[in-house]
Amino acid sequence: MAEFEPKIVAFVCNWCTYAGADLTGTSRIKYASNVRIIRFPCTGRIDYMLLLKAFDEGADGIIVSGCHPNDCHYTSGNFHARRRWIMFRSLCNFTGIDTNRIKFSWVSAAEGAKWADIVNATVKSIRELGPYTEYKKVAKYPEKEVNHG
Amino acid sequence: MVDLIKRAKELIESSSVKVVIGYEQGTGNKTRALFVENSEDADKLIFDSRCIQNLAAYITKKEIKEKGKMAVAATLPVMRSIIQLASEFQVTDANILVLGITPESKLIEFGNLAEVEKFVHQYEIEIDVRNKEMLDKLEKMTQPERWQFWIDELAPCFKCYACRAACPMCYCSRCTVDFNQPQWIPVPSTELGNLEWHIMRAIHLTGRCIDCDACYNACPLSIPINLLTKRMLLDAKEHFGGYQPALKGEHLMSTYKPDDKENFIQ
Amino acid sequence: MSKIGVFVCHCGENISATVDCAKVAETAGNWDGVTFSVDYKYMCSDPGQSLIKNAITEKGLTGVVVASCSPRMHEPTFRKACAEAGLNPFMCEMANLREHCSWVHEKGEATTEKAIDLVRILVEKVKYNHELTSIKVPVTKTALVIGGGIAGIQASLDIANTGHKVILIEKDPSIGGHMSQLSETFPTLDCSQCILTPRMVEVAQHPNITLYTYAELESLEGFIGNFKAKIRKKSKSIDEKLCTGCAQCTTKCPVKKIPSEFNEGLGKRTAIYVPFPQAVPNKPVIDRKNCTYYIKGKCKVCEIVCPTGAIRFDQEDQIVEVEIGAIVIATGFTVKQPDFFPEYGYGKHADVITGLQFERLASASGPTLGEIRRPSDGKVPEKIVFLACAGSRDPAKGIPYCSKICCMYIAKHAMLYQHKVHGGKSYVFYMDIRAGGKQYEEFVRRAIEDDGVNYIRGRVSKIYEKNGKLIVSGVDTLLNAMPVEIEADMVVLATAGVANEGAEELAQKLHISYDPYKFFAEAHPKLKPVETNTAGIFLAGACQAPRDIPESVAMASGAAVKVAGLFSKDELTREPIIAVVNRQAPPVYSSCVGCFLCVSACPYQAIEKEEIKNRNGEVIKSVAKVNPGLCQGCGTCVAFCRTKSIDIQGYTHEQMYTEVMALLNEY
Amino acid sequence: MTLGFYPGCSLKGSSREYAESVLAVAKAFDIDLEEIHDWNCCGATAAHNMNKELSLALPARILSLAEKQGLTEIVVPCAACYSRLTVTKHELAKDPELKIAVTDANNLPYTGSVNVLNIIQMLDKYITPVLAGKVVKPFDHKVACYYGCLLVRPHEILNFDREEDPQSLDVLMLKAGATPIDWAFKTECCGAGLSVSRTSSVGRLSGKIIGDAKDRGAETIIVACPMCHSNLDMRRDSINEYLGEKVDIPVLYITQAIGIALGLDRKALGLQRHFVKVSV
Repeated sequence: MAEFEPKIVAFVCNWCTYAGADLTGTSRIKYASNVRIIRFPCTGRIDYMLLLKAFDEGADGIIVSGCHPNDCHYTSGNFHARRRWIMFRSLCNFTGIDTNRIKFSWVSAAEGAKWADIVNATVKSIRELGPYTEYKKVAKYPEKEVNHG
Repeated sequence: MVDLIKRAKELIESSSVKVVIGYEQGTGNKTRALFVENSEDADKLIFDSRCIQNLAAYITKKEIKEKGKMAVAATLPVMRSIIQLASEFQVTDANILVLGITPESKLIEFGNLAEVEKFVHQYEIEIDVRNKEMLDKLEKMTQPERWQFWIDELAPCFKCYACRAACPMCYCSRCTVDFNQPQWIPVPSTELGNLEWHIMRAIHLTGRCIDCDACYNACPLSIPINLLTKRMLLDAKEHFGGYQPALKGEHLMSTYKPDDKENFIQ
Repeated sequence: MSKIGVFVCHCGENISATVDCAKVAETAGNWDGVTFSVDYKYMCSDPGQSLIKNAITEKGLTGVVVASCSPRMHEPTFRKACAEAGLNPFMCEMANLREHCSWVHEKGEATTEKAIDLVRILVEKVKYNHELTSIKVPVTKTALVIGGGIAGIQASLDIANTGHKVILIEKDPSIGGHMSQLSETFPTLDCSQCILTPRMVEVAQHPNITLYTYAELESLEGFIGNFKAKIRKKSKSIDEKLCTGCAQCTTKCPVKKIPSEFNEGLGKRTAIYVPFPQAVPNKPVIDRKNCTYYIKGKCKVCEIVCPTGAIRFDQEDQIVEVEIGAIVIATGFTVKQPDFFPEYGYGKHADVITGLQFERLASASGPTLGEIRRPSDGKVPEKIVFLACAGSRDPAKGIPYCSKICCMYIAKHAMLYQHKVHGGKSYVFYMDIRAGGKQYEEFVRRAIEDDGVNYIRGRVSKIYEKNGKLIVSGVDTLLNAMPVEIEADMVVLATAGVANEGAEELAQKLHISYDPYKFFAEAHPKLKPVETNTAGIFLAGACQAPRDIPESVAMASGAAVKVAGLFSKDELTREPIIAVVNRQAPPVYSSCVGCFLCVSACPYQAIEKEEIKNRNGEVIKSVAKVNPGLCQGCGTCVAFCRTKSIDIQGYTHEQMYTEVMALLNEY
Repeated sequence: MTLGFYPGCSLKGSSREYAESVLAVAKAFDIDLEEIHDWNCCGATAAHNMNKELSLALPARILSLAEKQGLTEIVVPCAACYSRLTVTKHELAKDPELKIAVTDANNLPYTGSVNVLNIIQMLDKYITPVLAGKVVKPFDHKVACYYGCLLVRPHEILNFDREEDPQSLDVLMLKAGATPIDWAFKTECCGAGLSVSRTSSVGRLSGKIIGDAKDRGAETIIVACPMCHSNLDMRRDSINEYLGEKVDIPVLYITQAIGIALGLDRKALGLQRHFVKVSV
């Protein structure tokens, strides 16, 4: 059987992590191709509902990443985001959503190598966890069978 | 509650307020909200330990607000709700008079919301023992067990939104569930839709919920959805030192501290 | 129905080496709403852009997705091309196939699959794009310069000379800053005041410069081109218009023993004082903390002696509101004091002084009139020791960085000492000699070779006093780490240059970032050294990091050019990536319920209250409103709003939701 | 009241007079010092250069024993022992894995609940507040308080006094009626590590300390560390050789000086055990 290839969605801010991932590219650092980046202006814009939607639609893992504290292009968007993440993650944990599948990180525009490391580490850990069948089971309407494979 | 009836009559007769919101005997052994608009109705006012409905849920209702200034027979949770609503610009001294009922069932009339705030701040919001035990029990479960617990608990929910209607903080004219461009939350009461609805509600109440249990009391299926907000209450305390509704308070989730601590961001 | 064009770029072989570009274009061509798709070798080249323009006009495209490099690279290029072909530029999106795909993955099906996914996300997004118009904002052509040291002076003069107005504020009673305290300057040994004071006078007399001394920034709001600043003019307790600077008051003031800030505590001043004789403006202020009248309620000697009746004991602070278009921050730095160093006696030895104090001793205008005399008893030191890196490059002291200016000024100090005290002996303890700069290394060699300064490579562990001497106990690492003890008469510490007290507070007022040491952060360490991350705010001099005079001046001129560039336009265009609170038909007006929690979430104070009124002028509803001039488009409010009443153009709910859906659903 | 007591090896051997004076002073204030049963070496000097885990396991065992004995606060008069015990508490508190390893090695539970006091802290906490009333014979001498290296360092762990120019002994002696002098060698190395192997180096290092104290008119040197004491007292011949003169300033433990001020029996304070005759 072929190795399980997890679907990973990355929600990143435009100014730090998106630029950091650009740097990974210009530095030609290779990383796993399972991740798809969605660009936001700021981590402050990332709606927690979108994270849930990603799981709904079949993501096996999620990366959320932005500027390091004090480095936010908008001064404090990431501080607001951090506070929300703390509460959201705790609520996920409480409702039994697997928080091991959501990786939060700070990746600056200068941390191309760190971006590759984050992606690789996430892909590795999600691969070990396997497909998020638990969520998928309830996500699709009953008539649709989840097919993985 | 002779005092309450007497005061309600005076207020209505003197036209100081247009409506007094309190409790009356309902069907069976239940009490229900009473809206006193003339002095005869005031005789129906009662107050006892069964009066747990959060009357603050009515004060943001258009139909009530239109009547003019209101007085509310407010227990501690109701007073907390009023302060929180005031901090969110939903109620002001101009449109409310608080007839406070202390935890000792004494009537105190407050001159203004600042006095209510002062009174409310004497008491900390505390989660009762039974729910605390439940929270501990859930905490000790494994993640898949907790998942199953909630999937099972929420399975019977048919999205009647009684929880939303009973909650004083759910005064939004358009709730996220009513938003359909995009359709954030699936309309049918599927397992997923139920879960998302309750997660969303808990997040929206984080930093605002004053733990009155109105949602749980209103739920026709007695789903323990109040555990979600209770958990958020405890987490707010653990991570950010907790919160109290305050007229000029800093709202927990729309503010931050540069040194907020977490241990999961890499 | 959307008509979308997909343009897949090979980028030479940068993309096509690992991604099957033809397959990407072909697959995209089959999607709903895609009416045209093509791959091409260089999409950013002229023929490539023509390809896009032609497709727009010929196929009547309503949206364009260019799948090529990072939007951070070529988004402006392709948006411009679309605009030239008559398509609203904001209907163009870019899929990042190069930096995020071809360069980071091996050749293979998975890589092409990912490329297809990346294109699809943007194709679905662009279906929900709206035509947007860039925002035009006017520019107020007045600059605010904060700090009147050499950097602030240079920046003010440079901007003023381009014909624009400048408001210069300085917290002390006189401009001049640290440079006015210096004796001579390296590497030429020309007199600091001789080169500085003409500039100070020029500032005071320049028709385009308004100078507020004894003034600080109270608050700032607004954005590039349109700032509003409140300036607190601290009360000087005199009427500046009447004061002639005759100095009767400063001569007669009975409180004469206040340590002079200008002389770094080595000299004294009066309670009503002018910091130094060449001060600009040359008018006194009353130091209320030390004035007998303010402490005890009587005295008023100054009022009695003042020939013009200029003393105003009841004068209050004044708040001046100004409108400005750009800001140059030139607030400088400060140095650590000896009491920061336990190993050097917590500041208890009077003859252990800072480099800045030595400047005052060596200065002809200083307390000793330029003779090197030690503070404790006024004796000329026969042996003097200079310690480089006092605090600097010492992580244990929390200052791991190099203060940069000390190597040079220590060489200068030692040289000045040797010139002034014939037969005197001077020693320098150093870690490295960092003399990178024009004529700098030569200058240090001169100190060592011509003037006989003894350089000892090693650190000092302790300074203590014994029999009237300061025992400097250190090590010589070039002599096999032999302990060295020098019985000195005076020790000069090159204490670390650090950020000003209050730098953090100022940064928060200005919404700019700062580094861990509270120095203000430049926007890019190499390519944007004078810009901050806040548009329209620039940096000059040592507020950004320790800087010497030539560097501070160069930075100031650089910042001035940035300001002049900004002022060369009558209006600025900004991307319309801003938040908007929805408005609906009555009776709803808006789904906003007016809880205003978004107000505190907004980093820019861009959210205001709007009252919706009926025909009779009665307020029906209070709702949030985003000020498009202030909003910078972070979207923090959008994710926060419970009723989803705020949305952000370019990253709307629908767009972001669609992107997630497009990514994960099978097509 | 009762406090735990960890004497360590020095107080049982070369510096018996330190132990005697500590116990005598404690007794004068009705403080019962309860020795930790079955205590072991703290591992000073050698262990931390050889094996980190062992160097922490040794002091951890002492602390575990104290816990077992129900002690909440222990007095550790020897500066080296104090340093090792405090460092161990710090290291184990910040590294839970290490704590498990060490607990396993000792096969004794360790919670880190025992408060460790050096002699100055103990005096400060329990004796200073009531000292004035009990002084019968003020210690009216010029004293040089010598802290040595271990008592105040590393500051970030011990968080006690200031690491350069410390003050706590001076303040205590001032209260006992003495005049502490301001001098330069309070924390200078006495050469303890070379005490046996290179006595000539000790002569030079300790010589500088004694020399400065003498030059500034000290009549007594006050210490709170057995190593400091043995170097400054026992090695006086080498010191005098280095100084080229005979210096006979006595070196007293802080508890001896306080004992004298309290009018305790000189023999109970062990004053007769010194090499340099205690003439004060």
